[in-house]
Order: sequence, then structure tokens, then C-alpha cells
Amino acid sequence: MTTEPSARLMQGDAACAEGAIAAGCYFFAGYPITPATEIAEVLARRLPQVGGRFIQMEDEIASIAAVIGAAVGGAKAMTATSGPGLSLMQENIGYAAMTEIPCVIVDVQRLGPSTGRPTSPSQGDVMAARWGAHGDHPIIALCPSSVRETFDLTVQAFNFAELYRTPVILLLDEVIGHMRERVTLPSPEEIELVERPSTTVPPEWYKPYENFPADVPPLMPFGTGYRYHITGLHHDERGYPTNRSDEVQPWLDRIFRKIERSLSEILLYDADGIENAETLIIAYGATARSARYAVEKARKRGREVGFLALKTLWPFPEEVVEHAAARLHRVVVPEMNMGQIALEVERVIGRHKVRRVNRADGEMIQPAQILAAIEEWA
Amino acid sequence: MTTEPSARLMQGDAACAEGAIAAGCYFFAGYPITPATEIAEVLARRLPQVGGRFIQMEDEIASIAAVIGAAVGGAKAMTATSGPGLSLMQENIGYAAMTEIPCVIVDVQRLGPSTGRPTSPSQGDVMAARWGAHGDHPIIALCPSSVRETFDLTVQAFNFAELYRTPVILLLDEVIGHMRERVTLPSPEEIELVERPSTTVPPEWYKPYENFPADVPPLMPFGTGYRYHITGLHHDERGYPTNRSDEVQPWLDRIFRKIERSLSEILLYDADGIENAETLIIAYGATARSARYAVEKARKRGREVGFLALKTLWPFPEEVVEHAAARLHRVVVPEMNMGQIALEVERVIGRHKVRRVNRADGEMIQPAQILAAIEEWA
Amino acid sequence: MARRYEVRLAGTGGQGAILAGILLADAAIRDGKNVVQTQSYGPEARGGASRAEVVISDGDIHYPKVLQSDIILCMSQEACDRYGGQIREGGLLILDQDHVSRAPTTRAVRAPLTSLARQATGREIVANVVGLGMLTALTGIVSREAMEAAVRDRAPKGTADLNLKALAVGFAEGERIRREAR
Amino acid sequence: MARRYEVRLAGTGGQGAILAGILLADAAIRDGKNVVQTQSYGPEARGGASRAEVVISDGDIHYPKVLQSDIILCMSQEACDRYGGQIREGGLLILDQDHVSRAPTTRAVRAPLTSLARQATGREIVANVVGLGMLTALTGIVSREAMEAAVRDRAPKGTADLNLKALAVGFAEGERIRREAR
Amino acid sequence: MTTKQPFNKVKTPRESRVHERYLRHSKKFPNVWCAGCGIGIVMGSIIRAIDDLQLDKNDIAMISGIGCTGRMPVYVDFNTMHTTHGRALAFATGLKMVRPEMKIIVVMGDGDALAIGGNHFIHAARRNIGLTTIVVNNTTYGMTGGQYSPTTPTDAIASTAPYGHIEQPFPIAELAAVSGAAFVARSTVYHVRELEKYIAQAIEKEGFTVVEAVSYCHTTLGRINRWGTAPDMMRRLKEQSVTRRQADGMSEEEKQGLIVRGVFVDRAVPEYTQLYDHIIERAEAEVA
Amino acid sequence: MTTKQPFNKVKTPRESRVHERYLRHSKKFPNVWCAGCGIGIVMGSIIRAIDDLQLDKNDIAMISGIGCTGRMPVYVDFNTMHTTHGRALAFATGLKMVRPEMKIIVVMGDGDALAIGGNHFIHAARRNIGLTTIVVNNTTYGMTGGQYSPTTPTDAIASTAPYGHIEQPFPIAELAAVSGAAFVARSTVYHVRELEKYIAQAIEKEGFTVVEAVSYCHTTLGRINRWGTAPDMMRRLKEQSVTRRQADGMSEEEKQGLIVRGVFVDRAVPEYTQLYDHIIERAEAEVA
Amino acid sequence: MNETNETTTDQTGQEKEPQAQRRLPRGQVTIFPNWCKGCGLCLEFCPVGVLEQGSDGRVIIAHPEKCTACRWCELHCPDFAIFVTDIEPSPEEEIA
Amino acid sequence: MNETNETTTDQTGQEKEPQAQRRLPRGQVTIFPNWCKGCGLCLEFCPVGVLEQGSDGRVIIAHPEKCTACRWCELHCPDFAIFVTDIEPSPEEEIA
Ligand SMILES: Cc1ncc(C[n+]2csc(CCOP(=O)(O)OP(=O)(O)O)c2C)c(N)n1
Ligand SMILES: Cc1ncc(C[n+]2csc(CCOP(=O)(O)OP(=O)(O)O)c2C)c(N)n1
Ligand code: SF4
Ligand code: SF4
Ligand code: SF4
Ligand code: SF4
Ligand code: SF4
Ligand code: SF4
Ligand SMILES: [Mg+2]
Ligand SMILES: [Mg+2]
Repeated sequence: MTTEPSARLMQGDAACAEGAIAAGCYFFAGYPITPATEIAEVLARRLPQVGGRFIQMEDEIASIAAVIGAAVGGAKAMTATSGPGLSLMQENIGYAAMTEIPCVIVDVQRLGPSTGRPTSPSQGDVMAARWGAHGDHPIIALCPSSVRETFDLTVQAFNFAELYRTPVILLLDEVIGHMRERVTLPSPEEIELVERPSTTVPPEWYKPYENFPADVPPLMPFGTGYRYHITGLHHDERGYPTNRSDEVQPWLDRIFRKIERSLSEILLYDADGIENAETLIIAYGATARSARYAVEKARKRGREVGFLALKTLWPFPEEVVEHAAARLHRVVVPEMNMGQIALEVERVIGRHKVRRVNRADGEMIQPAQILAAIEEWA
Repeated sequence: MTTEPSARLMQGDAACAEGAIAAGCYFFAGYPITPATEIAEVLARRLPQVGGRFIQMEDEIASIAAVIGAAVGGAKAMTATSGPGLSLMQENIGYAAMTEIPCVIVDVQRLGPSTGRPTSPSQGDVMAARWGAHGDHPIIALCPSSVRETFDLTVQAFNFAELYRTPVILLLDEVIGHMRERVTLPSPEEIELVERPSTTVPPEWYKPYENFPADVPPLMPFGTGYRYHITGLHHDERGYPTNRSDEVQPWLDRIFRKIERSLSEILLYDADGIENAETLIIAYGATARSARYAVEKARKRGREVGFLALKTLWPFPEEVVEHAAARLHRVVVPEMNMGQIALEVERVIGRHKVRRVNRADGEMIQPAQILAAIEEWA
Repeated sequence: MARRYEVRLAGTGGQGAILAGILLADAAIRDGKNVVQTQSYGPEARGGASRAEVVISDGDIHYPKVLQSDIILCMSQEACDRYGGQIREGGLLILDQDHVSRAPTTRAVRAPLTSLARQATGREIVANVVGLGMLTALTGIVSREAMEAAVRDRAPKGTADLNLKALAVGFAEGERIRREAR
Repeated sequence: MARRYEVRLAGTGGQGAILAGILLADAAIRDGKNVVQTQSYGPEARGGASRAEVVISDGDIHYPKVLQSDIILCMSQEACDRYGGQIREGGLLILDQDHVSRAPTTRAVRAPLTSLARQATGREIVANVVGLGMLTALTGIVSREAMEAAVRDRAPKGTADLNLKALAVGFAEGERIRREAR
Repeated sequence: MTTKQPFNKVKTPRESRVHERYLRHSKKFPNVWCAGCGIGIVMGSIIRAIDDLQLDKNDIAMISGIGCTGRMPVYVDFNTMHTTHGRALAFATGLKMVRPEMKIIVVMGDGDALAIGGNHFIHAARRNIGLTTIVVNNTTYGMTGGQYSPTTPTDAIASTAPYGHIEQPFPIAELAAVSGAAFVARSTVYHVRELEKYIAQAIEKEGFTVVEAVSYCHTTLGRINRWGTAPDMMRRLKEQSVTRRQADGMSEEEKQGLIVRGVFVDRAVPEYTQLYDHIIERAEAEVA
Repeated sequence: MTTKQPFNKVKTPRESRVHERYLRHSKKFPNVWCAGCGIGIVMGSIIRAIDDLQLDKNDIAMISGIGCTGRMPVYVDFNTMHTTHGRALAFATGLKMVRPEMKIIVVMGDGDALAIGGNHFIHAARRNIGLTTIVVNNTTYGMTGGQYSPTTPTDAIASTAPYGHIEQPFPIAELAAVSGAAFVARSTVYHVRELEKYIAQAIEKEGFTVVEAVSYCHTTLGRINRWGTAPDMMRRLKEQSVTRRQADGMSEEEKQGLIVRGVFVDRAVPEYTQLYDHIIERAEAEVA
Repeated sequence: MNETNETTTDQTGQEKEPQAQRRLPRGQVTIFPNWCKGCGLCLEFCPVGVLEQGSDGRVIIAHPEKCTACRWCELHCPDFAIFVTDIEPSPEEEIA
Repeated sequence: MNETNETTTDQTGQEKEPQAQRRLPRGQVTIFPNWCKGCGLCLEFCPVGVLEQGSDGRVIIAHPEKCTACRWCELHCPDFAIFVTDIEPSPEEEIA
């Protein structure tokens, strides 16, 4: 019995909750749903211990609304749900994008469509995370593949939310959310935190949606003496509704630009063996674990296999993928869905290079399936 | 004054309502929202005139739910909304896909994201129509570009819904929905109608989700002596919940297959001048009108421009586009959004061939913008 | 491409610019023409500035909005400020001088549409139809009979006579101006 | 790759298969091993058949689920029917003979876990921990001390002693069987 | 004096073994519910009520949302539909509009009916559309494991209220009444006969009708609060409930924490689909 | 006897020209509402009530959903937020949880509050969270043009009820009361002084408070039903309303169609965020 | 009809010694063991103690003769695992 | 204080002829024409007829002297386009 004192067994959902606490989350609103409920349950106990506040709302729509309301009050705020809840939240996620309110939405993906099979994993909400809300707006979505990564990316999600004034979606899946794993959490000093930027201009001059100089104007919390207006209508720099098309497009360009110009910070991934690869595997979430297993097996068999494990799914790392696949003719994209990130991979590198490996029956992609795809093509 | 007796001035929304009546729509449930409200208002008057039923529900979630409930009772049923309502309906659209209940959802797109600018047009919900609901499932989405086409595609939407037991989304936009245009409607005899297929097997043998022989097992209305179970959980052929993965994947494969094998019927588009084209324009909805105008102008200037006007957006006409663009290096995709169908075009023919023309400020794409893209590249 | 006529009718909410557009479009159909009418207005379904655009042609009408107006009818100063300048060379700009004092060009046709409406019918609300009458007389873009038929069929219940009277006044005023211009 | 040990613990809801998995995983950590524990169960959060999977290794654990079990503990007939056959050549299958009558192999280790639990503690509910004790004794996959520490820390409030007693009984039974097998 | 059973004349009351006629027992049993859960008891009451009323199974639909209670329809041999969480009444409204002749029973848990589904509940009541709603009120979210629900008692511990619950519970029956329902009653799974009677009345009555069936969830909320086994919780229902008549004589304090059983509303209000028939008449007359 | 105004001593009551201190008049006027719409009158009552209470503008938030009423926040010089349709109370709940010291006023139309937003309304009441809700009840969806709403009178014509409306209206005040609100009152835009008084009481009171301000929409529902101009509809409010005391003496038939004004609930219930403070105390104690 | 409460008449009018009558089973209980989940409701509430828990956790009919056919068990079994039929005294009993 | 109702005392205590007092303006009405939408509420409800509709549809102060400063108009104007100040009699008036 040689225990490292800080190593412990922790569930993915709990790591997400602890990551939130570590990130400075002060408010959580949610509605129970398998397999995300544990996040709420842990935070119901933990948040008040650190002076924060938890509320269970009447549904998911109210939950995301309360989260945005709390964020407007200055709190780092989060909700957690699964597919059905994500669908319900879409309208207000769009509102958060429109009003540029930072918040974190966790979706622990289960097998859909519809109620599906609530206790089974899936990666079926990847496109819904990007495109579920009507209208055009960018979004950031992160996807961990281990318990420790869940902790880290939860912190990162809060940081990105505050840095870019945007909703951030954290896509877990049932495997990662319910899995317990040995994990050593970083000490508080090791964790890099972003606090919401504040303005120095006097209240009369404050423009919550200013186009210049920065693309991310500071958001002053309600109740701090900065009185201004927030609306889901198109608005001018002061936040007041506008009907002028020449005020809409600059805003829209800015909200896309604020993400695009920070891609180097936002795009998180692990790559290895890309240089000499004959075949590239691109995977994320629980499937990245199957893929990693398969990659190691294939390499043992003498295959040159490159591996790209994506942690940032949206914005899609176009350049990263293009670069990694540039020399190659074979890219395998395994997913627990009918092919979602594969669409983007195809868009970036061309349809005919891509071999999809899919299942959406509630079971993890087995390493053997990925291996077969590698071999079959080799 | 030389009036053709049957030609008349009609609004797009009204044409949609009349198309529904012509298609045999018996039930409408909805919640008012600009620019779709007129569809409800016309049907509130028209449906009871033909013995049908209209109800205004408490919100959009209830509206789509009621529509599905009515469809289970055997009615052709429809709802109409705009972006915010579409976002709210997503969970139940997924339910309709999962349970294979035919229904029609009209989304008259307005400028988003969020509340946006309610009276301004946009094509910002194209991806939301495909991917808004969590989990994997196919969907059919149609998009007219004139008042007459609105009538026709509404009929078609009902036909497809019944033929393939699937929700069908009809994507109008504010221009088409609110536009009044000279239109001559077809006489009832000219309209081809699909009635819901019925089974001849005795109730004890009936399997509402049978995999064979057809991919679209008949759906018997409640109250007709066929007692069975409908659930949003994964289910077996009888409709009972199942936890068996080996019953899930075949179902999933079937619901994709039932659409794919009928692509030749489902994919509607107009193509002209493709053969000799140097440049191809792909457009849909109101933007197809700007594009058509630009195409004619460009041809006058001696340019060889091909034009593909899509009416079926989902499933995306991969082969059609691939074929049309095969010889070409220049494809222009104008859209009243930040680039949505362009993503699919890029996926199918490669990113570097595609020139996007976008605006999402509530104004139509002007012919001059498209012309400029043609010229700039030529 | 067949000749496109582009007409813009603009005012504040409640002045009936959109109804005027519908009537004009309807009349064009009665004349066997092709027509598209579009509109834009303020918050959701009601209030605010509003404008209607009507494109009339013998052939297909692809782009449904006005590119450059052949004819503009402005019933408010705001509308005139915004659209008055967008008229094509040689186009016709009609202003309700009861509401518009500043115009972008001296070649505009001015008439007291609101006063004419009030004098003729007692109701200012039909100023839009007076304007339509003038427009018809001045341009011949639709026939007088078609315009009358459109008004008769589409006027809100019980207001057909009122509106026809307004149309007649507008037509007369248009004729008068035309004569004078000759 | 470092050696992977794959353990599957299966029963019906309420038999504590998942808790057993957690205890085993926790013990492995106390032994300085890497571990991943996953699970599957019936509708939403409750009821139905349930199973836990524990993968233990000295190195990284990528694929977190069982590929082929080294060890299986079956606490119900249904579980045994479903998983009993999936054991690898030479693996260990432990059956609670109070609940399992048919086994897929004659080489399974049978013990009346439920009866042992009742006899030792008066509570059948700790049969899972009896099973864990046996498993520990028979395989040494985790140390006895680590297992005890895990049980002590993770047992529901006020049940530590009860569970430790059950563990001891299981351990003794395992030892007995081992001795007999020698 | 020994009982020689084969020789006895055995009388099976019609309602006994009623499940053989109304349940899809062949494929779907045993049910998913925990041992001792009251949902099965409510299901029994419903089928006995239906048996009493001698309705044709083809004319009955049972519709539910999501939750343990929501699993009920799969077991009964009617036209059955398990919809999305909270939306059962909205689905049922559409079905009723196009099949007004059907008897539609909507079964929901307290969370399904009153948390996510609260709006549809009050609106269906306001419309007075002909649906029979049965709310199995176990005062928690059973399916997801014992979180607090809109009916969880103040001060109880729940998995999302580890320090005690600080909200007031909804009075379901009163809420239905003020929203416009035609018939509202409350009983418990202990008082099965009464429950069955109310359900039968509710199904027979035209308009929107509500029966709140108070139950318990011993495996989640019950366990967390150490309220004991299913029989223990059943006993609480017996002990903590009074009839409306008994309650009438009590002060507010005395009534605190008690379950008041009885019929709360039974009034004549025109049913929605019947009113809509008049609309159709008017509209058809207009075009004719 | 001619009035030489410059020489008169002019007394401006504090509340007069109150808009100069509370409205963002510079940029945002004239407002979007139709001439004569009662929403502006409610806005006046709110700012006068706030002025009476001498609150700091920085401590006030006004939150709305979507609708004509929903446009109100843009005009007032507080912390303002125009959210999504029906969800204002849920947004406000989050804000209140993290800024319990703020006075949060939620203004909603009848559709916003009770159609799509009905669930949040009853749940906020049940939780008794410290929000002041003002429902401008014009008995229709004004913004979208006169469709029937949850408060449209039975038999009225609406743009989606061309043959007459067949539903019962919600009694907003009663619904709030039964759901658990701490203070509930109703007045009309005719009775501005009373309205202002109730609003002030509601803002001062801790807990969830509701003021229903009955208004009208002459340009949509009013026009369709030929109920006349804004002054005509204002007159109807005057004539058709009675105080609770007057109503007490009336039979149900007599009360039919009347607007009963008054305070319906004013009770002491602990406010949610204050109760939550105790949770924090308990939790902090647990870890300490 | 009778002067004392000690004796009663059954439906046939025959006089009976009360003790004896009480012991006479009036209900016959059947259990479907496959469906019984052993929740204990029936046995805890059976007013006369007919039922007991078996070794496999499921219910068993320990004292069939005591059953008064009150049907509490049947009406409350969540799993339709128990039902009761009314027994009319058999000929032998009638003359017993 | 006085024997008849015909005369009253103002706040200064000075006796006044009632007719004269009634004619004396007690409120001074101001209109912001830019904000007024001419809805007609104020003029229809002004109890003494101070206001009228102008030719441009907006309200005008036709009879300023009649205003009793009841403030109905101010409190009900949806557009904050009208307000009323209380006037204390000016020195001239006081001696008038
Ligand atoms: C949209 C959505 N949100 C959440 C869930 C998760 N969920 C399933 S059942 C349930 C609540 C169950 O409680 P109740 O309705 O009272 O039914 P019970 O299980 O207690 O009978 C929840 C929150 C879901 N399936 N869908
Ligand atoms: C999700 C959604 N559904 C519908 C609408 C369209 N909509 C805007 S306002 C409104 C109703 C307005 O009625 P009410 O709340 O009573 O406010 P009023 O305009 O009468 O003040 C509706 C349905 C919307 N904006 N969002
Ligand atoms: S969890 Fe509760 S409600 Fe659900 S079946 Fe078990 S006892 Fe019943
Ligand atoms: S539409 Fe009705 S509610 Fe809206 S501003 Fe006009 S009068 Fe007021
Ligand atoms: S009530 Fe039913 S399930 Fe429970 S022990 Fe008795 S027979 Fe078994
Ligand atoms: S019928 Fe009554 S007496 Fe007989 S076993 Fe059941 S509960 Fe006991
Ligand atoms: S109430 Fe106000 S807006 Fe209406 S007429 Fe009078 S001053 Fe003008
Ligand atoms: S204050 Fe009273 S009297 Fe004076 S103008 Fe206004 S409403 Fe008329
Ligand atoms: Mg419940
Ligand atoms: Mg309203």
C-alpha cells in the first residue's frame, strides 16, 4: 500500500464540479438529468461550503436563464445537463451569445435521439453544441477524455467564457462523466484563473458592446454603478436596440473575430506521431481513449499511425487538422455518433481521405473497430 | 385590365397556409411569432371551414407536442414558428424523429441570433434545422424561393412526412413569408397527395417499427384498434423500450436508410446552364432570387454562369452538387447568414473552390454582391 | 429582361403605406402584369416606420426588392429623408406636403394628400389612397380601372366607397398636375 | 504496455456491484496502482441490473472498459448468464451460490456470499463486500490493507464495522478456498 | 375443518385478476419499479377504474412524460405513448383535438407534471380540455435519484438539498382548481379504493380532470431522510392523511403536514373540443 | 387677472417631471408604443413608486421578456435587461441569487408572464424569491398583433380566434396567491395612484410580489373587437372595475366581467435568498 | 335474533360457534412468485397475518386459513403478484 | 370658519370671491410636443377641458386658466409629454 497522498479516485462528474469550484464558480442552476445529475448533487453540497449558491430550477430553460442572470450579476456561473436539456437550452444559449454573457454549459452526452437510452454514452451532441441555437454566432466547445482533463477543461471553460465573453459548452459523455479514475488534482497555485476584466471608464462613458479598441469589451456586473441595457435584439455599442443594418454586421463580425483572433489560445489538442504517419486518427472524448489504445496496438504491429486528440471541438481546429493531414491520404475518425466531427474533417481535408468509424448504439467504439479501419486501409 | 381569373396576389405565409389545407392538413398548433404569425392567423380561420382544428398553445414546445399528438391520432398536422421557436421545439422534433411521427414544422427565418431583428429576413437557421436536436437522426428540410413554390413545397412537405414517417422542416425566410406575389395556384386535381399508408395485418401482428420488408412501416392512428406503444426511448420493433444495443443500431440504420434510398424523390432543385458553366452559383430561398437576377445580368455580360437553386436543403444533395461542380473551379454560395450551406458545399467539392457571399445584417443579398463575386474571380 | 418598374411607398406606421402597396400590386395583376410586393416595418408586427415596395414587370421578377426606385411616394418627413434621394434619374417622387417640408430635389411632385383626403372624405386615413390615385394618373403604371377594382375588393369592410372617393380625388389631382406640366 | 487487469462485478440493482467496484478501485489506488472504474445500469439513475468494471494497471489505462475479464464476480443468475462466459482463459469467476445455480464453467469458484454475509453480520446487503474479500484473498490484485482502508473510508456512514466484518469473512473464505485448492 | 380448496366454490370478483385483461404482462413484466413502489398501486387503481367503467381498450389512450411514473404506459394494453419530460399534456391535447371521442389518461410524476411540465398543467386546466390527469406525487424525482421536486416538503433532505429543503411545496389540487379544472381530487396509494373511485369519476367527467395520488419513493427521498421501508412509508400515508371533512374542523397549524383527501372541485364547465365543434359549425356556415 | 406666469411661484411636486431623473430620455424617446398605450402609464407608476421609496438607481434592476411590455426596460435608467420571451423571471432569479441586496423588478406582458412564461411565474412564487413582478395585462399579445392570450376574455374575437375565443382566462392574482407569493395586488392604468401605491408596497415587501396592472391594447385586440380608441378603452377600465370591498358584496354573476382591484395577499413568508443564507451558514459550519 | 353476541348465524341461517367461524378461511390467496419482488407491503399490512417472507425474499402464504378476503394485499401489491378469490364454504364445511 | 359656503379663504387666509378663485389657474401645464403622440387620453379625461387636439394631431393647451392641477393628464400620459406644476398665486394675483 504505497499511496501517493494526493492521488484519489474521482468520478468525471465530480471532477467537473470540483473544477468549477476551483475556477471560482459562484453559482450553479440546473435540473436533474442522467448522466449529469451528479454534477448538480456535488455542487449542491460544495457551493455553499465556499459561500456560493446552488439552485435547482423548474426546468433546463430556467436553469440556463438563471445562469445568465447570475453572470450578469458578476458571478461565474454554470449549468449541467444532457442532450434533452441541451435542446431546451438552445434559445437561451443563443441569447448568451448575442448579449455576450460569459457562462458555462456542461452537456454530459447520453445516447439519443430523444430520450434514447439515458444511461448509455454517446457523442451525438457535437453538432447540436455548435448549431443548435438559431441564427449565426460562434461558440466554444471543449471535450475532455479523462477525469483529470475534465477538471482542467472545466477550469478552462470558465476562463474562456470570461476572456471572450461567450457561452462555453463542455461536452462530456456518459463514459467520462460516470467513470471513476485515479486522479491527482493540481494545487490551487497551479491553476491559472481568469477574472472578468473590468473597465476604468466612468459609468457615463461605458459602452458594453464597444467595437474598439478591444474585441471583447469588459462586462460590468449589475449593481456596481454601471447602469446599462442588455437585450437579445440587435443592439448598438451602448446595448440599445438598433434597426440599423450598419450596426448589425460590425457587431456580428466582432463576435466572430474575437474568437478567431484567439484561436492559438483556444484550440487545445494533443498530437503525436503526426510527422511520420501513414494514417492519422482523429478522436475526442471517451473515443480518444479507444483510439489511443488502438494506436498503441497498431504501432506495436509496425504501423505508422499519427494521433490527434481534440479537446477543443468548436471552433473546429481547421488549420491543425489541415496541417496534420496534409501529407496523408488516410484519416480515420471514430465517433460515438453517425459522423459529426467527421463532417468538419471532410470539409477541411476532402471527403475522400476520410474513413469514418461510427456507432450510435450506446456502446463505446471498441479499439478493434479502429484497428480494423487502420488495417483495412493500409 | 386583362385579368387571368385564377392569378392572384398572395402572401408567402398565406400560400403556406393554403398549401397545408390543400395537402389535407387537419390540425395546426402554434404560438404567434413574427414573421410566421400570419400562417397561424390564416389557418385559425381556414381550418374549421374545412372541418379541421386549430389551437394556439401556451408556447412552441407545447405546439410541436400537440402536433405530434395529433399526428398519432391520424391527422396531418403542422406548426409554424421562427428561429426562437425552432430552438424551443428541438427536443420534440428529435422525439418525432425517434418515434417516426410524420409532421411539418415551418420556420419563417428572421434575423438572429436570439431575438435579433424580428422583422428582418435571414437564412440563419439552416444548420439548426439539421442539427438543432441532440442525438443522431436524419431530417428533411425544404426551402422555397417564391410564393408559388411555398405552396408547392408545403404540399410536398406533408407528402414527404407521410411517405417517410418523419418530421419535415419547411424553411421560409422573412422575405418569402411576407412577400406578396402574383400567383396562380394549381387546381386540386393537379396536386398530388400522399395519404398515410395503412397496414393490413391484424392488430396482434402489427409492428410499428418493423425493420422489414419496407423501411417505412405503416403508422396506425390511435383509436383504430391497433394498440401499441410509442416511446422516445430506444425501442424494439413493437415499440417497447429496449436496452439491447443490437436493437438500437438496426433501427438507427433504418431511419437513415429510409431517407437515403429515396434521395431521388426527395432532392428537389432547379439547375440551368450547368453544362457550359465557368462559374456555378448555388443558392436557395430568397437569395436564389438575388442569384437568379445576378446570373441573368452576368450572362448578358457574356459570362458562362451555371445556376443551381436548391429546394431540398436536407438531406444535402451531395451528388447533385458534386456533379454540377465537377468540372469547375469556382462556386459561389451566397447566403443571408455567415455561411451554412457553404459548409456542405465545401465538404462535397473542397474548400478552395468555394467563394462565400454572406451577410447577416437583416438585408437581402444584393445581386451586385453576387455579380462582384463572379467578376472578381473571373 | 422585361422592363421592371420599381415603386416605393413610405410613411410612418398607421399611414397605410403597406396597404397602398398591396392595392397597387393587386391592380397590376388585374392588368395582367407580374408583380411582387415586399415591405418592412418596425418592432414585430406593429408600429414604427413602414414602407412597401412594389416591383411590376411583364416578365419574371427575380430580385423582389427595389434596386433603384422609379416611383416613390413619401408620406412623412422621415420617409422622405430616408428614401427621397434614392430615386433614379427621371423618376417620380410624390410627397404629401402636409407631412413633408424638406425634399431632396426640387423636381418632386407635391400635393397635400392628407388635406385632400380630409376635404374629400372627412378621413385623413385615406391619404394613402389619394396618393395612389395621383400615382396612377401621373404614371399610368396601372390602369385606372384596375386600381379601382383593387380598391373596391380590398378595402376594409364597409370602406369601399370612402376609398374610391379618395382614389378619385387623387386621380383628379394627378390629372391636374399632368395638365399643368404639359 | 503495462499489464492490465480487468475485473467485472455484476448483480442486480441494490446488490452493491457498483459500490464493490468503487471499493476495489479505491484499494488499487492505495496500492499505488492506476485504475479506472466504469459502470452500467438500468433506467436513469436507479434500479435494474447493474455492473461495475474495474481496470487496474501499473501504467496508463486508455480504453476504460473491460475487453476480456480476468476476474468476474457474479451475484445474480442473470449476471452470470450474461457475463459468466466472457472470462478469459485462466481467469477467475466467483459466483454467489445463493443466487446463481447455473454456471457456464465448472471451474468457477462458488461461495454462499449472501449466507456468509447474513451469518457474519446479520445483513445480507454486505454480500458484495464478502465477495470483495474473497476476490482479494484469491487474487491479490489489491492488498488486504488497501482493501480494508478503502472499506473503512468509503463505507456508508456508521457501517464501517459491519463492512469490515464482511470483508474479513470473505477474506477468510477466500483463504480457505485457496488452501483447499493447493 | 381443514380447508379442502379444490372443493370450495371459488368466486373471483370481476375486478380480481383485472391485470390479465389490461396489462401487457406477457412481454413487459416484471416492471421497472423498485420493490414496493406505489406507482404500481396507482396503475392497479387505474385499470380497475377503467374496468368499472366498462370502456373499450381501443378507445383509451394513456400518455406519460418521463420519470418512474412515466414508465406506466408501456405496461397497459391501451394506445400508449411515453413522450418527453413534462410535455405529456401537450401531446395529449393534440391527440384529443383530433380524437375527441377517446378517453385520454395522462399519468405523470410530480416533477413531470409540475416542475418542467407546470405550464402545460395550468394551461390544460384553463382550457378545460377533456383529459384525465393522474399525478403520482411521490414528492421527489424518483427516476433521477431523489432530488427535490415542486412537492418536496420544506426541510426534507434531498440529494440536491443536502442541508435541508427551503422551498414551499405546490398544493397540486388547489393549483389545478384555480387554473380552471372541472374536477380535482386527491387520495393516496394507501386508500386504493378511494383512489380508484376518484379516478373513475375523473375519467367519466367531461373536461379537464385531475387526481393527485400521493405516493412515496422509499429508495431515494425516503432513504436519504431515513423514512424507512415501503411499508413504513405506506404507514405514514395512512397516519398523515385526513379527509376534507376532517380537515374542515382543523386549524391551519393542525393541518400542517397532513394530506387532505377528497374531491376539491366538481363543476360544470364546457369542454374544449366540444366548444371547438361549435367553431367548426360557425366556420362551415360562414363559407356555405 | 391675466396669468403672468414668470412671476408666479411655481411648485413642482417632487414626483413631477420624475421621468427626468429616471428615464433614459435623451437617446430612447419617443418610445415604441402606440399612441395611448397603457404600458407607458405603468412605466410612470413604477418610476414614481421608486421615487417615493427613495431607492438608489444603481440598486435597481428591471428585467423583462419579449413583447410590447418587454420593451420597457430600455427606457428606464436602471440596470436593465430585455431577455427572451417568457423567461424574465428565471433570469431574474439568477441575478437575485447573486445580488440579493438589489431590488429587482420584472415587467412582463400577460403572454410573456402567463403563456410561455407561466411555469416560471408559479415557480418563482412557490420559491418566494425576492422579485417584484409587474404584469401589464392587456389581455392579448400586443407585439405580434392581437392573438388570444391566457387572459383574453371568453367570446372576444382575436386574430387567432376569428370565430370567438373559447377559453377561460387565468385569474392572475389568484394563481400567484395559490402558488405561494407573499404579496399580490391588482389595479388598472386608470387607477394610477392606486397602482403606484401597490407597486411601492410590492417593491418594499420581501419575497415574491406581484402587481397585475390591467391595461388594454386598442390597436390590436381593441380594434378587432371594435372597442374603440385608447380613451374609450381607458373608460372601460374605469367603468368595469370595482374594489375588493365592493366585490365582496356581489354574487358571482354580478362580478362576471368585472376587474376586482385591491390587495389579495400580503403575508409573511421567509424570502428565498435569506433562507439560502442559512444554508451557507450551515455548510460553512460543516466544513469548518 | 340471538340473545347473546356469542353466537351468530351464517348465511345459510345455521348457527355457528364464533371461534370456529373466525378460523374458517373466506379468501384463497394466490401468489405469482415470478412477479413478487418481496417488498413486504402485503405481509406487513395483512390484518390477520396470512403472509410471511420466504427465504428468497419473496412472500409466502404462511397461514392460508386466516385469510378474510379483505383483499388489502391484492389491491396494494404494486406488482400484481398476489390475488385473492372469495371462497364460499364448501359442502363439507357447510356441514362441518 | 365662514358662515356661508359662498366664500372661502385661501392659504394666506385672505377672503376671496369664489367665482374669481375658480377662474384663477392653479396648475400650469407644459407639453413637450416632440413626445406627444396625440393619443387623446389627457384631453378626453381632463375634468375641466383645458386641452384640445391641435391641427397636427398633438395636444394643445386651449384653456390654461381652467387647470385645477389635478394632474390626471400628467399621471396618465403614456409618453411623459405633459406635466403640471402647482401655481401659488403671484403677488399681483393675491392682491387682484
Ligand atoms: C428534458 C429532460 N430533463 C430532465 C430529464 C431527466 N429526468 C428524467 S425523469 C425526471 C424527474 C422524475 O421525477 P417525477 O416526474 O416526479 O417522476 P418519478 O420518477 O418521481 O415518478 C427527470 C428530471 C429528462 N429525461 N428530460
Ligand atoms: C420564443 C418566442 N416565441 C414567440 C415570440 C413572439 N412574441 C413576441 S412578443 C409575444 C407576445 C406578446 O404578448 P405579451 O407578453 O402579452 O406582451 P404585450 O406585447 O401584449 O405587452 C410573442 C408571442 C418570441 N419573441 N419568442
Ligand atoms: S425510484 Fe422511487 S419512484 Fe422510482 S420506482 Fe423506485 S421507489 Fe418508485
Ligand atoms: S400593440 Fe398594443 S400593447 Fe403594443 S404598444 Fe400598441 S397598444 Fe400597446
Ligand atoms: S405486495 Fe406483492 S410484490 Fe410485495 S411482497 Fe407482497 S406479493 Fe410480493
Ligand atoms: S386478502 Fe386480506 S386477509 Fe387475505 S391475505 Fe390478503 S390482506 Fe391478508
Ligand atoms: S396623453 Fe400625452 S401623448 Fe396623449 S395626447 Fe396627451 S400629451 Fe399627448
Ligand atoms: S392637471 Fe387636471 S385640470 Fe390640469 S390639464 Fe391636467 S387633467 Fe386638466
Ligand atoms: Mg416524483
Ligand atoms: Mg399582452
